[in-house]
Amino acid sequence: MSITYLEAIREAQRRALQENPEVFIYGQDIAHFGGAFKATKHLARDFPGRVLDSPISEDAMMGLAIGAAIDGMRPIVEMQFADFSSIAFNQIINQAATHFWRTGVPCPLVVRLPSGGTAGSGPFHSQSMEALYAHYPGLVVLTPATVGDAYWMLLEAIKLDDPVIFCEHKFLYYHLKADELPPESLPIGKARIVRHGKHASVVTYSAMLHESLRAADDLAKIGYEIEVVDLRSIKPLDTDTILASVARTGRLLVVGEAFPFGGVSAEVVARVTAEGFHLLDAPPQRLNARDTPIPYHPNLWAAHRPTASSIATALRGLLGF
Amino acid sequence: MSITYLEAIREAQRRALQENPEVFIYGQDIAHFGGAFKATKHLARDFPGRVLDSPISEDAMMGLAIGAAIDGMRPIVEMQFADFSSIAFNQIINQAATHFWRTGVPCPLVVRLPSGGTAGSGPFHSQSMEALYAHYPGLVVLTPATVGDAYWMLLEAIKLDDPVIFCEHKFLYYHLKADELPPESLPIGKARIVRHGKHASVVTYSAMLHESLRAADDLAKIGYEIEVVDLRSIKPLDTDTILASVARTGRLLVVGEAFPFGGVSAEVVARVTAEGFHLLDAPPQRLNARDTPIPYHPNLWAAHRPTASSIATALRGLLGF
Amino acid sequence: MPHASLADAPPATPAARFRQAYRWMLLARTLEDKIAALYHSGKIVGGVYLGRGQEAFSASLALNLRPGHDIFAPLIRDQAGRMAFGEPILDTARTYLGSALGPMRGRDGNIHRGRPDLGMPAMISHLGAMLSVVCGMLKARQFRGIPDAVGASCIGDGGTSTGAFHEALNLAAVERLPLVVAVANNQFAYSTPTDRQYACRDLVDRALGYGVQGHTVDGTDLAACLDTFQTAVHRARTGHGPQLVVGNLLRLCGHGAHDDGAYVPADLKAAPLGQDCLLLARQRLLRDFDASPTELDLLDSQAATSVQQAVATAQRDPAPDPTLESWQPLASRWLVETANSESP
Amino acid sequence: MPHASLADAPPATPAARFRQAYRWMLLARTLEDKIAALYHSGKIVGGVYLGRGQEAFSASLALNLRPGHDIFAPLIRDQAGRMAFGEPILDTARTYLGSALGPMRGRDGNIHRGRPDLGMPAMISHLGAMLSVVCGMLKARQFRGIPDAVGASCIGDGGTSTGAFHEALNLAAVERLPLVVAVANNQFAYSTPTDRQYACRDLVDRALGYGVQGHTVDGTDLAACLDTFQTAVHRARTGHGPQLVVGNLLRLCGHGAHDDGAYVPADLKAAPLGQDCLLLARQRLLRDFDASPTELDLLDSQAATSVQQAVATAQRDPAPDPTLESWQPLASRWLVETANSESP
Ligand SMILES: Cc1ncc(C[n+]2csc(CCOP(=O)(O)OP(=O)(O)O)c2C)c(N)n1
Ligand SMILES: Cc1ncc(C[n+]2csc(CCOP(=O)(O)OP(=O)(O)O)c2C)c(N)n1
Ligand SMILES: [Mg+2]
Ligand SMILES: [Mg+2]
Repeated sequence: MSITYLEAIREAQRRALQENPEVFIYGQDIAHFGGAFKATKHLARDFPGRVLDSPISEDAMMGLAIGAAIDGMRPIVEMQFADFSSIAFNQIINQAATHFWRTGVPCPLVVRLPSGGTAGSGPFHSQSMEALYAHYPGLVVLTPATVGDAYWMLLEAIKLDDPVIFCEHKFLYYHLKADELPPESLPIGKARIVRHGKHASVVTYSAMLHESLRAADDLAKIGYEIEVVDLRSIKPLDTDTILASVARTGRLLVVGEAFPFGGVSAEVVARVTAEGFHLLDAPPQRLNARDTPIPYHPNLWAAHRPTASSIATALRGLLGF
Repeated sequence: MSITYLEAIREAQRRALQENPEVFIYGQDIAHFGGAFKATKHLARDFPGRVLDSPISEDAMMGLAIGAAIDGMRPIVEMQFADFSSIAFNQIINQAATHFWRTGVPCPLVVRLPSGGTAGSGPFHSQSMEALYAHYPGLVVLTPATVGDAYWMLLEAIKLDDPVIFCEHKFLYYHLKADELPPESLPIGKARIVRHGKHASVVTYSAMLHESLRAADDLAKIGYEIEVVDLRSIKPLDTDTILASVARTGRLLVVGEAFPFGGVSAEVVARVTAEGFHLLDAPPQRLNARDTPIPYHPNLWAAHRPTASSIATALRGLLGF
Repeated sequence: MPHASLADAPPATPAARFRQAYRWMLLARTLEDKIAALYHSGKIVGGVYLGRGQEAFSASLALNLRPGHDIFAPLIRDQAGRMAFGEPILDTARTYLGSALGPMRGRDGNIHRGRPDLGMPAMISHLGAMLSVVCGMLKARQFRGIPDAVGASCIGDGGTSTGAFHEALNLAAVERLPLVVAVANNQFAYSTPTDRQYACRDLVDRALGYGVQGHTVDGTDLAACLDTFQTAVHRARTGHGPQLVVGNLLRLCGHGAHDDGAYVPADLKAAPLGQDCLLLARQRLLRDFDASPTELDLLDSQAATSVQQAVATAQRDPAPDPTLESWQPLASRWLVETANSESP
Repeated sequence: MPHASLADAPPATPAARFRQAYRWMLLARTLEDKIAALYHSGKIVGGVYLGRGQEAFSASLALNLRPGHDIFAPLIRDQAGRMAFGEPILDTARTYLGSALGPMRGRDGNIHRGRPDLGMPAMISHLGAMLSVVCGMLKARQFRGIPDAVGASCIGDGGTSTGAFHEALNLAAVERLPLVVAVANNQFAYSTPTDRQYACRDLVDRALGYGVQGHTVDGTDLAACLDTFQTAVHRARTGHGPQLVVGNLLRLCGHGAHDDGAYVPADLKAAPLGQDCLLLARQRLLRDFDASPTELDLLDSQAATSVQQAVATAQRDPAPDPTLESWQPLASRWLVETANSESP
């Protein structure tokens, strides 16, 4: 048996629907059709009335989920693409995120965002929006990079009493497979050392984990041992694990697929330099996408986001410092 | 004669309307009523048909401005509060910001955002949204902190061929006065050294400039000379001026009123540590608002955002390192 | 909350119903007059929004709901409806005065209050945003086996221009939810008159386009409001889907206590629309419902006493203390990083 | 663009007009069949969206506009309208094939193309978002002294559920803009049937609620489409405010070329709604407009040749070169920081 990242997301939803009558799923084309990416295939059939097609109304979809959440349910909203969550932005940051702090009543829901770039998807079907949601207080922001995390983190997200932004990477949907689901996983809020090393730390998440691992392979050929940290959870951010890694290696490169200004990579650098300045043997570096919209053409797209090769180049620069 | 920050914004709009027939203003209650803060008082009377009340439709207001901009006009949109721009978010980041890069046709417009906290304004009338807009490529993001900048930067913003997010601070509207408008100002994209010093650099912007200056006064009493840098422009960000200041002082504190995760302060720290690591004698620090919604009660609000006193405390920590 | 015996059992006769509504209207007016006075004397920080002229419309909606079973999502001019639905008068006083003991604990203020666990969500400022939240609460109640719970959501003429209004009403129609949307068309959105807000003949004409039932009512006429909402709520409760009720009236004050509303034309104030629903109801009580002036004066002084007590209590309440405050935005406390709770 | 002599002078007689529309429909169908074939053979990366079944509705709208004067904001199924408005066939081929020489230079793809300086904005994906942009372009033309320019914006049944649709249509009505909104009700939004999209009897019933004029038309009937849009555009142009035109038809393909549309029920395909407008128009040409089969076959082969030439040209075009690309999102180049243009 083998299971893809996408199937793990489907199975997590299936299990949540099975185990908890408070769970339902709302989104465009997710019922009979099973979703644009088939993340809910057969779920409407197997859980009648609990997997519902919505009108093209992201603001109201999100409002509905919030209302249901504060009234005792645990809704999952599927955005067809992360990019369309811009329409639900107000409900997410101002209604869901503030609800518990303002009223004391929890708002447990999960927004699934099919995120990140794939070749040919262009400016409006490729975005990584974790920085926006992490900036606003009151949201948990998750970015699973492995099949096991896709499964276990989604299950844990559904159990959390807070609104969770669940950034699934579309590139990993079909490309990433595992032989089986691991029996358990790290909890939300913990980063994972995916590869041990001593010369530099790459801190990354989501699809960039895999590019970073390839870059680490490359550098291993020329004798460098690169430690790779998968954040898993953007907010809360596991500063301790990052600092421990930097303590071992003295060098830090943060890699993200989002736009360069602000955001996750800047936050990681700012935390490490504030709390672990003395651990650093070289200036900490960031590698993000370029500061333009995400291009359609595969040639341009490949030059827009970080890749194994540009990560390796950045690492060589960092090591040569 | 004296002129307030708010009046400077009004006069800049008046002058732009006078000088350029392509300029018009669109927003809620801005015509006869002159705007919630009176930033357009008398402009509808003096420029008939060019200062228009809109329905409560931030998405469409922004779309209208974009359409007019790409068709040869130079619209100014007044959001009644920055916080409501969340409804126009999609049009701003996906339509305005991407237009020039995608099509080669410029989209010259200004979105005026009455931003930042004032006592009793609460979670939805106090937000500082510069981090969100700066994260997305294709926008210029400005945060004037002085009467002169409010005037000159708004005039320059209207002349720019790009969409500009103009963050005006509501606390400064009435509180900040100048004897007269300066005859000219630094261009957009340049930071300003507002106070020279040698022991530490505070990099800040908007209303936090004034809190920071007061903190610097405090520290002067105990013998420390604090350099204070006003960013003025968040995007583009004047890294050179920041680095030059850190080169002089060796210590960096970045102060912002926005939420702590990611954003402007993290970006400044990440740039300084990447490019000026060797200049730093102590770990660079950030001071932002707390990571909760912005509280209504003045007691809570005063403890939520940085103040002269908390900035001074942070500086003492930084200097004592 | 739901508290008052008043709110629990809907009175049997139209006369009793009318009288009950009048008492809520009166209490709301008395309270809001006091709140405005506190604002003008500098005792309230932030905005103050009054429901003057809208009490009949607001109270009538809430009186047709069942507290503890239904949902009521008030907006900025629904003091009367809030109380009729069971919100204690103390919630208002405490929230305006920033008491640490109020439902919002000083974290949010003025009209941004609610008790979502008791069926009254706490509005956010963004107009239109509460409608879909009510849809979600109704959906939850359907899932939880309470399909006859009705959800009412209030909005103004200006709020109908928001995309959120449209998406929610359309979604409610598609989901066939028992939603009642009460549009208080008070002729202005802040300073903006309706001709810069919409171009249709009547906002009720929107109903057809969503496939929902529309109702119009003279918002100055309490008896008409009571009847109309009775019909609308009943239709919603009995499976006829969303109901759109448009009340025509005039905002008899500025947008907020800071605004004198000088832009409201005199002829509008003098028109039938500009009549005071509270005054009209009082006259009607005297004329048609056997009320005596003495009795009504007694109600006045009872209302004044309640208000005075509530305000006095709230003023004695402790203010929130930032050093005791938990600066944690998440319900899952173990996920909150300590860094976040450090002082800025 | 505006290029074709075809597009410039509207033909005098209904017959000539019909024939002209037919040629654009045919060209669109031929081109899109080719694009779909290229997609299936792996030559096109990303999405492919076809207008099959919607050509009559789309072409009729654009043929009633004046290229160079009016505005046309197409959506994902408007290949026919785009060409009728003057978009060169090469723009389509180049954008789908990612040519560096196309209007989007490989930066954006497929249906996300336009020539905003020539009155045809380039759509973003977010449904509904183009309507208010057209409002703005119309407002600009009013300011610039071209008040009789009409702006047309296309949308689907699904897109009517967006808040953006509502805000823009309402704003257009308030501003009394000469906007024509063409709703192609093709019975599905991706896989979602209309009963999960709206609950009104007919989408045209929305018109009343905005105070705009509504029109309905059988989208399979070219002559009817031409007439309806002629009326609607004329009304808009002559100061009667926004016009809402709803065309009923069926999407005769999947949502995109990746989708077989298996969820479309057979009885819908067999219903009158499911007829192919192109086939119907061809039959009508033969029956009522003196066309001969030979002549129509000639049109077919002319269309095939144009398509082949355009595709061949686009395939020989250079692809965008990331090393030559200016990675600068701002028109004000001096403001772009060098850091941004460094390689990631
Ligand atoms: C989305 C949004 N935009 C702007 C505002 C600012 N605002 C608050 S109340 C108001 C006027 C509301 O008018 P209406 O809906 O008619 O309600 P009324 O005040 O008349 O009761 C405005 C513009 C807001 N709260 N939300
Ligand atoms: C705001 C938004 N949400 C979701 C999508 C994803 N999406 C693209 S096309 C489509 C269906 C559109 O249906 P309709 O408007 O009826 O147009 P049609 O495809 O039938 O021509 C959806 C859901 C989108 N583009 N924009
Ligand atoms: Mg109103
Ligand atoms: Mg459709």
